[in-house]
Amino acid sequence: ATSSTSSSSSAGYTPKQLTVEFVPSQNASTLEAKAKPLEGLLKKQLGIPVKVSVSTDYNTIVEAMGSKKVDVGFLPPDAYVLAHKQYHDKVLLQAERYGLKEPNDQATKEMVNYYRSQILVRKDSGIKSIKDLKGKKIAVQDTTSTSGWIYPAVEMMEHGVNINKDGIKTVQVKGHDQGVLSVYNKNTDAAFVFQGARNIVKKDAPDIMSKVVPIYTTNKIPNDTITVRGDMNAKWQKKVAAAFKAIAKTKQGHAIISSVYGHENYTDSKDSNFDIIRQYDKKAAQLNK
Amino acid sequence: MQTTLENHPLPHLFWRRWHWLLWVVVVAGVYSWAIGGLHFTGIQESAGSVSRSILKGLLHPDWAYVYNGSGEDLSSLILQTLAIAFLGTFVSALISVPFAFWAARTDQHWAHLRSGSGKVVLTLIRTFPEIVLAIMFIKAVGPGSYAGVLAVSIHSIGMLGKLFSESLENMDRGAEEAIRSAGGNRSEILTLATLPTIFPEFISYTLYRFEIAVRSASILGMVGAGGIGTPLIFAIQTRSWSRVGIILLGIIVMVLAIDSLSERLRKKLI
Amino acid sequence: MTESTPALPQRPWRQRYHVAAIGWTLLLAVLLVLSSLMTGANFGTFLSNIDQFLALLVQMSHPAWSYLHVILQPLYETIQMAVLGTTIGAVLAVPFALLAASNLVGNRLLRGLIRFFLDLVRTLPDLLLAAIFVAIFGIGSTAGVITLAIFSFGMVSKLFYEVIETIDMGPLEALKSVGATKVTIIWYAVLPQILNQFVSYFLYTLEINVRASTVLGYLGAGGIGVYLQRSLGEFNYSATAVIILATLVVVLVIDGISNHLRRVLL
Amino acid sequence: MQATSTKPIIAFHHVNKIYANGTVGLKDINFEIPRGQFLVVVGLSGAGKSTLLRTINRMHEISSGEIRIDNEPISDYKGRALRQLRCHIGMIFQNFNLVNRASVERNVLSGLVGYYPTWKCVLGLFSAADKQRAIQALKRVSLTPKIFTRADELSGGQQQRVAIARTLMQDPKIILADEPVASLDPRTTKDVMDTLQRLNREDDITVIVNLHSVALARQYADRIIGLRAGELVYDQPIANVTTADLDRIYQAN
Amino acid sequence: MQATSTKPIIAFHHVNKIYANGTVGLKDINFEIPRGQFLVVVGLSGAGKSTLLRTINRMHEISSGEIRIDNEPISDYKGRALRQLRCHIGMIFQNFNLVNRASVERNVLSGLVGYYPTWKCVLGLFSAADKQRAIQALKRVSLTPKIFTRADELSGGQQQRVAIARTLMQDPKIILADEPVASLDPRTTKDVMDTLQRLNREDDITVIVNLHSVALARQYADRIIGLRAGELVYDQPIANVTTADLDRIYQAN
Ligand SMILES: Nc1ncnc2c1ncn2[C@@H]1O[C@H](COP(=O)(O)OP(=O)(O)OP(=O)(O)O)[C@@H](O)[C@H]1O
Ligand SMILES: Nc1ncnc2c1ncn2[C@@H]1O[C@H](COP(=O)(O)OP(=O)(O)OP(=O)(O)O)[C@@H](O)[C@H]1O
Ligand SMILES: [Mg+2]
Ligand SMILES: [Mg+2]
Repeated sequence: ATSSTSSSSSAGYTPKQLTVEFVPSQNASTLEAKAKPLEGLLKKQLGIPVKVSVSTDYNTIVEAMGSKKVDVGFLPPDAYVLAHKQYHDKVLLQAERYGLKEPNDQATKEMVNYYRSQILVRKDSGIKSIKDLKGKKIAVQDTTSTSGWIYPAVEMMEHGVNINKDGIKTVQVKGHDQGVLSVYNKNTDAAFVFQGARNIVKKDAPDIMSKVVPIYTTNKIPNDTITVRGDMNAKWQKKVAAAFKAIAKTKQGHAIISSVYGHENYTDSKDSNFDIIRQYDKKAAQLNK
Repeated sequence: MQTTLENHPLPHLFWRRWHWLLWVVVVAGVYSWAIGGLHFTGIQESAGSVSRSILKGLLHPDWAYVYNGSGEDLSSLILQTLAIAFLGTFVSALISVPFAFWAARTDQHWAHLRSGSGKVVLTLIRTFPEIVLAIMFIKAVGPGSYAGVLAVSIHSIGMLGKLFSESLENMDRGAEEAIRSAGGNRSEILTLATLPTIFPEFISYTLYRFEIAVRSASILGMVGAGGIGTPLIFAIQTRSWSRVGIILLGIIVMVLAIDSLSERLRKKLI
Repeated sequence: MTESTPALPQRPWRQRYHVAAIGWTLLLAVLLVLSSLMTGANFGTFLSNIDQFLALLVQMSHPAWSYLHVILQPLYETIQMAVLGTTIGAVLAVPFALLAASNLVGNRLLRGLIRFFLDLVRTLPDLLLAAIFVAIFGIGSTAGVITLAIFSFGMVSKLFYEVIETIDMGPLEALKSVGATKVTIIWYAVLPQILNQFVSYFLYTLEINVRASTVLGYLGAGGIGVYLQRSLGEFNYSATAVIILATLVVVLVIDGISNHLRRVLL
Repeated sequence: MQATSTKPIIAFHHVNKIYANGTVGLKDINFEIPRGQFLVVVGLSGAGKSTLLRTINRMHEISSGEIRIDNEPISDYKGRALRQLRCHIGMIFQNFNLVNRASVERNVLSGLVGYYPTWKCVLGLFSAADKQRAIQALKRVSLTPKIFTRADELSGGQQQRVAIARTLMQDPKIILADEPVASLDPRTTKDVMDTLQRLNREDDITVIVNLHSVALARQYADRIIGLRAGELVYDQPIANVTTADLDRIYQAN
Repeated sequence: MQATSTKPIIAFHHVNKIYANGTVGLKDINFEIPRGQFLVVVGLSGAGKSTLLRTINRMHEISSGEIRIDNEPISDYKGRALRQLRCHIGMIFQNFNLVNRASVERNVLSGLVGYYPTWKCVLGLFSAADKQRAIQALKRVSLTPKIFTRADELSGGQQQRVAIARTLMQDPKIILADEPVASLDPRTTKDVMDTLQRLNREDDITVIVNLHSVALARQYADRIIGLRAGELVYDQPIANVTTADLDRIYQAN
C-alpha cells in the first residue's frame, strides 16, 4: 500500500520485467488458459521480458499487485474498484467487445466498452415485468458480483421491488451458466446474469434461447479493465497502454486477444468511469442492511 | 452334566448387554439431522441433455491439446503438476519430522501437553484451506508454480506430521531400549534405533502423500498457482467437455502411473 | 580363544560400494533439481518477501466473530453433506474392499479388475466430479453429497482392503476348520477384527470431507466453501479467519470422537 | 489306554504333500490311527507336523495318496460335504485363533456355525438349547464365570481353554491340536493337556497333538510318532518309547 | 561352578519398586550376587522377574532401597555416569531388539555406543580395531558368515545370537537376559543357552537370566531364585534345588 502520487513524473517503479496476470471473465465463451502468445506480443512491443499467468480468481491478482508481485492485471470492474481502494492500483484501459442485442443475444457490429446484465425468466412462466417477481425465487451470484447481483438488484429497487423483502427468495448459484440453467430447469423463477450468458449453455441445452428470455436489461456496466500497479511511473504506464492498443490493432494480435480473452479492442479509461460502480455498490450495501 | 447356574452364577450386566441401544439412538439422531437438514435437488430437466453432452465430450477428447509445443499443453502442464507435487512433498516431509516428534505421545506424563499442542497445530495446518495458503504465497512470491510448491509444502505438513507422529507412537521401541541399555544417549538412540526403524514407514507415507498432492495440485490451479488445474477449471466453466475429457484422461494416466510406481517402491522398502 | 580373523563372506561390489543407496540419492537429487528449475523455486525470494506472506495472517489474526452467525447454517450444511457422503461412500466400499483383499479372494483376475476400478475412481479429481454433478443435479447439496460419496468410496475402499490384508488369519482358519461358509467367516472372523479400523478410517474420511467442502463450495456444491470464497472475494480476511477456525473446531471434534472411539473399540 | 486293535478312524495311504514352491511337506506317509487314541506327533521345526495335521481336515490338500476317515476317502469332498466333515473334527491352534474382540460366548458358539444355515449365523440366532450347551462346554474347561468377557482379556491358558470349548461345541470325533501349549507357562500347560486327556478318556475322542516338548509327549501320549523332513521316521506305543529314540528324532540329517 | 564366597558384584538392599499405577513390582528384595555366578530367576508371569532385571541397569527406577554394583550405590548416577554404568552391563531381550533393517555388523557395532562420541556413532566411524572385534564377537556366536546380512533375514535363534554379539562388544561384566529363549525351538534354545554358559565360564561374566522353563533353569543355573508377586520367595544353590521347591514357586497365592 504505497501512496501513488507519482503519476506525472518519471519517478516511481520502472519494471525490468513485466508480470501480467488475468482472470478471464466468463463473458468470453472461448476461454483458454493461454498465456504464452500474449507474452510474445508484449515483449515485442515493450522490449523487456514479460511473464503472463492466469487465475480463475481475481483475489490473487489484487493481492499480488498489492505485494508488487504483479505489475499488470486484467480485472473485472468490481475487482478494479476493490483493488483501487485497497492498493491504489490504476486503470489504464478498458476492453471493448461487440455489443449484443435482443432477441437471442445477437452480436452487433458496434464495439462497446460496456456490457449489461439481464433478468431471465422462462418464457412460459407468465412473468412479464419486474413487478411480477414479487414472491418469486431468483438465482443470483455472489453479493460482490456486478452483473449477477448489484446492478439488477439496485435497478429492481428503483422499479419498486426490494429483493430482500417482497417475499423474494434468492438462491446463490456459482457461475452465470448455472443461473441460466436453474431457470431452464425451473429450480428458480428468474436469474440475474450478464447479457450473453445463455450462449454458454447453448451446446448443452440447444433450445435455451426459445425457452428462457430476458424481461429486463440493466444500464451499462463498464467493461473489464487493464490495471497497473499504482506506483508504476507515468512513462511506463503510457508505454504499457500503447503496447496493448498496438497489439489489438495488428492482425495476429487481435486474433489472439479476441480468441483467448474475448477482447476486441482497448480504449483509454480513467478511474471516474467506475464511479457508477461505486454508486451502485453503495446502493446495494444499503439494500442489504 | 447338570445346569451350572448354582455353582457359577452367570455375570449378567444389564448395561453391558444393552448399551449398544444408546449408540443406535445417537447414530440415528445424527443421520436424521443430516438428512433432514439438507434439501435435495432432484435430477434436473436439463440433466439428460447435459449428461449426454458431457459424455459426448468425455468420449471425444480434444486430442490436439495433448501436445502443441506451446508449453501450455496437457503434457507440459502435467509435468509441471508433477514437479509441484514432488518438490512440495519433499520439502514437507523434511519439515514434518520435527513436527512429528512434537506431536507424538510417548509414555512420559508431561508429554500430554506437548503432544496435545502439537496435534492441535497439525490440525490447524491441515484445516487451513490450500487455496488461502496459495493466495498468501502468491502474495509473497508472485503467481506461478513456485507458489504452488510452497502451498503444497506447508499444507502437507498437516497430514504427514500426523501420520509420522502416529507411526512414532506405534513403533516397536525394542531397538531403542537396546541402545539405551548399552549406554547410548538421546541422539544415539534417535539415529541408531528410532530413525532406522521408522524410516521405511516415513517414506511410505511420503509417497502416499505425493500421490495425493499430485491429485490436489489441480486445485491450486484455481488461483493461478500453476499446474493442470487452471485449464481444467476453465474448461469446466465454459462447459468445453471435450477439453475436460482430455485433461481428465491425462490426470488418470498420470495418477495411475504414479500409483503403480510408488506401490512398487513401497513394496521394496518394507 | 584364538584371535585369528575368520573368513568373511564375499560381498558383491554393488553391495560393497552401496550402489543402490548412492543411486537412489542421485536420482532424488536430479529430480529435485529438475523440479526446482521447472517451478522456478527460489528460497531467497520467499524469505525476502516473508512480510507479504505474513500480511494476510496479520489480517486474519483478528477474527470477525460477528460473522459466525452467518456461517453457522452453511457449516451445518457442510457437516450434513460430509456425513451423508462419507456414509454412502463407506458403505459401498465394504463389499469392494472385501473383494479386493488378496487374503480373502484368491482369484487374481477378479481382484485385479476390482482394484483397477477402485484406482480409476480414486483418480477422478473431486473438482471435476463436483462440476459434473452440479451440471446434472444443479447447484446444491445433492451434487455435493454425491461428489463426496464417490470420493469417499475411492479412498475408504483402498484404506480398507489394505487393513483387511493385515488381519490375523488365525480366526479365519479356525472358522474354516469348523466348517463355516465364506459369509459366516467374514461375519465372524473378518468384520470384528477390522471394526475399529473401519470406524477410525470412516471418521478420518469424514474429516477430509469436511475440509474438502471448502474447495467444493467454489464450484457450487454447497456448504461453507461458498462463504470462504465470498470472504476472499471481499478481501474480508477477518471473516476468512472465522470460517477457518469454525472448520477447525469441527475437525477437532471429529478427531476427538475418533480418538475416543478407537480407545473404546480397541 | 485304548486297545490298538479297533477299526482305525484315520488312515494314511502313501500320502505325499508338495507345496507350490516345491518344498516337500510330507513324503509317503503310511499309518493308521485307531479310534480313541491319544497320538502325539514330534519332530524338529519344519519337519511337517503341522502339515500332517492339516491334511486330516483338508485345511491343506495332499498331492497324492489317500486319507480315509471312518473308511471313507476324504479327498473328493467338496462344498457342503467338506464343511460337514470339518464339523466333526475339532482343531486347536498354537495361538488359539479366537476372535479377540468377541465375547467368550460368541467364540464358543462359533464352533456351531457348521451346523447352522449362514443367515442364522450372521444374525446370531442360536437356539436356547445350544446356548445352554455353550455353558456346559465352558463348564468342562472351568470357564463359566468368563462367559461374557472379551476373549482378549483372558490369559493365554484361558484363551486356549476357550478354544477347546469351541471345539467341544462341534461334538467332534477327532481333535487336532497343533502345538497347543507352546508359549504357555508350565501350570497352564498342564491345565490344557489335562483337559485334552479328559476329553480323550471321558468322551472317547481321538486326539492328535503336535508337541515340541518330549517330556509332555511321554506324559500324555498313548503313542508317539516322529517326523523328519516330511517322513515318518518313528512310530511306537508309549510303552516302547525310550529317551534315546526321541533324541534321535531330534537329530538333524 | 563359582564359589559363593567372593565379594558380591551386585547387592540388593530392601529394594521396593511400585509402578506409577500402584502395582507393586518388587517388595523388599534383599540378596547378593557373587561375581561370575550364573543366576536364574524363575516365577509366574507378572511375578516381577523383568522388573528385577531392569532395575540393575536402571532401565527401571526403584522406589526405595539400594542397589550396589561393585559396592557402589547406583541410584544417584545421572547422565554420563549412568551411561557408563550401562556400558558395562549387557542386556539381552526376549524379542532380540535388533534394528531390523540394518546389517548384522552394524547391529553388533551399535553395542559400542557407550564408548564412542555421539557424532562418530551417528556417522558409523568405528575404528578398524573395533570392526575386528565385531568379527571376533560374531565368531564366538558362530555367525561370521552372516556379517553383511540384514538382521531381519535371520532366524530367531540367529537374531538372538546377534544380540549376544552386540552385548559382547560392550565388554560387559554383567549380562542380563530377560527370557532370551522364549519363542525359540529346543535346538536354538540350547544354542543360545550354551553361548551364555560359555561366556559365563570362559570370560567370567556374571549372568542373570529370567526363564520360564524349569528344566532349563536346572540345567544351566549355579543358583536359582524365585519370585512371587514381587517378593523373593526362594533362593538356593543348584545343588539344593528340588522339583517340589520349583513347583511351589509356581503356585499362585
Ligand atoms: N504354505 C507353505 N508353502 C510352502 N512351504 C510351506 C508352507 N507351509 C509350510 N511349508 C514348509 O513345509 C515344511 C513343513 O512345514 P510344517 O509347518 O509342517 O512344519 P512343522 O513341523 O509344523 O514345524 P514347526 O514346528 O516350526 O511348526 C517346512 O519346510 C515349511 O517351510
Ligand atoms: N510399566 C508398568 N507400569 C505398571 N505396571 C507394570 C509395568 N510393567 C510391569 N508392571 C506390572 O508389574 C508386575 C511385574 O511385572 P514384570 O514384567 O516384572 O513380570 P514378569 O515376571 O517379568 O512377567 P512375565 O513372565 O510375564 O514377563 C506385573 O503385575 C505387571 O503388570
Ligand atoms: Mg507347525
Ligand atoms: Mg517379563
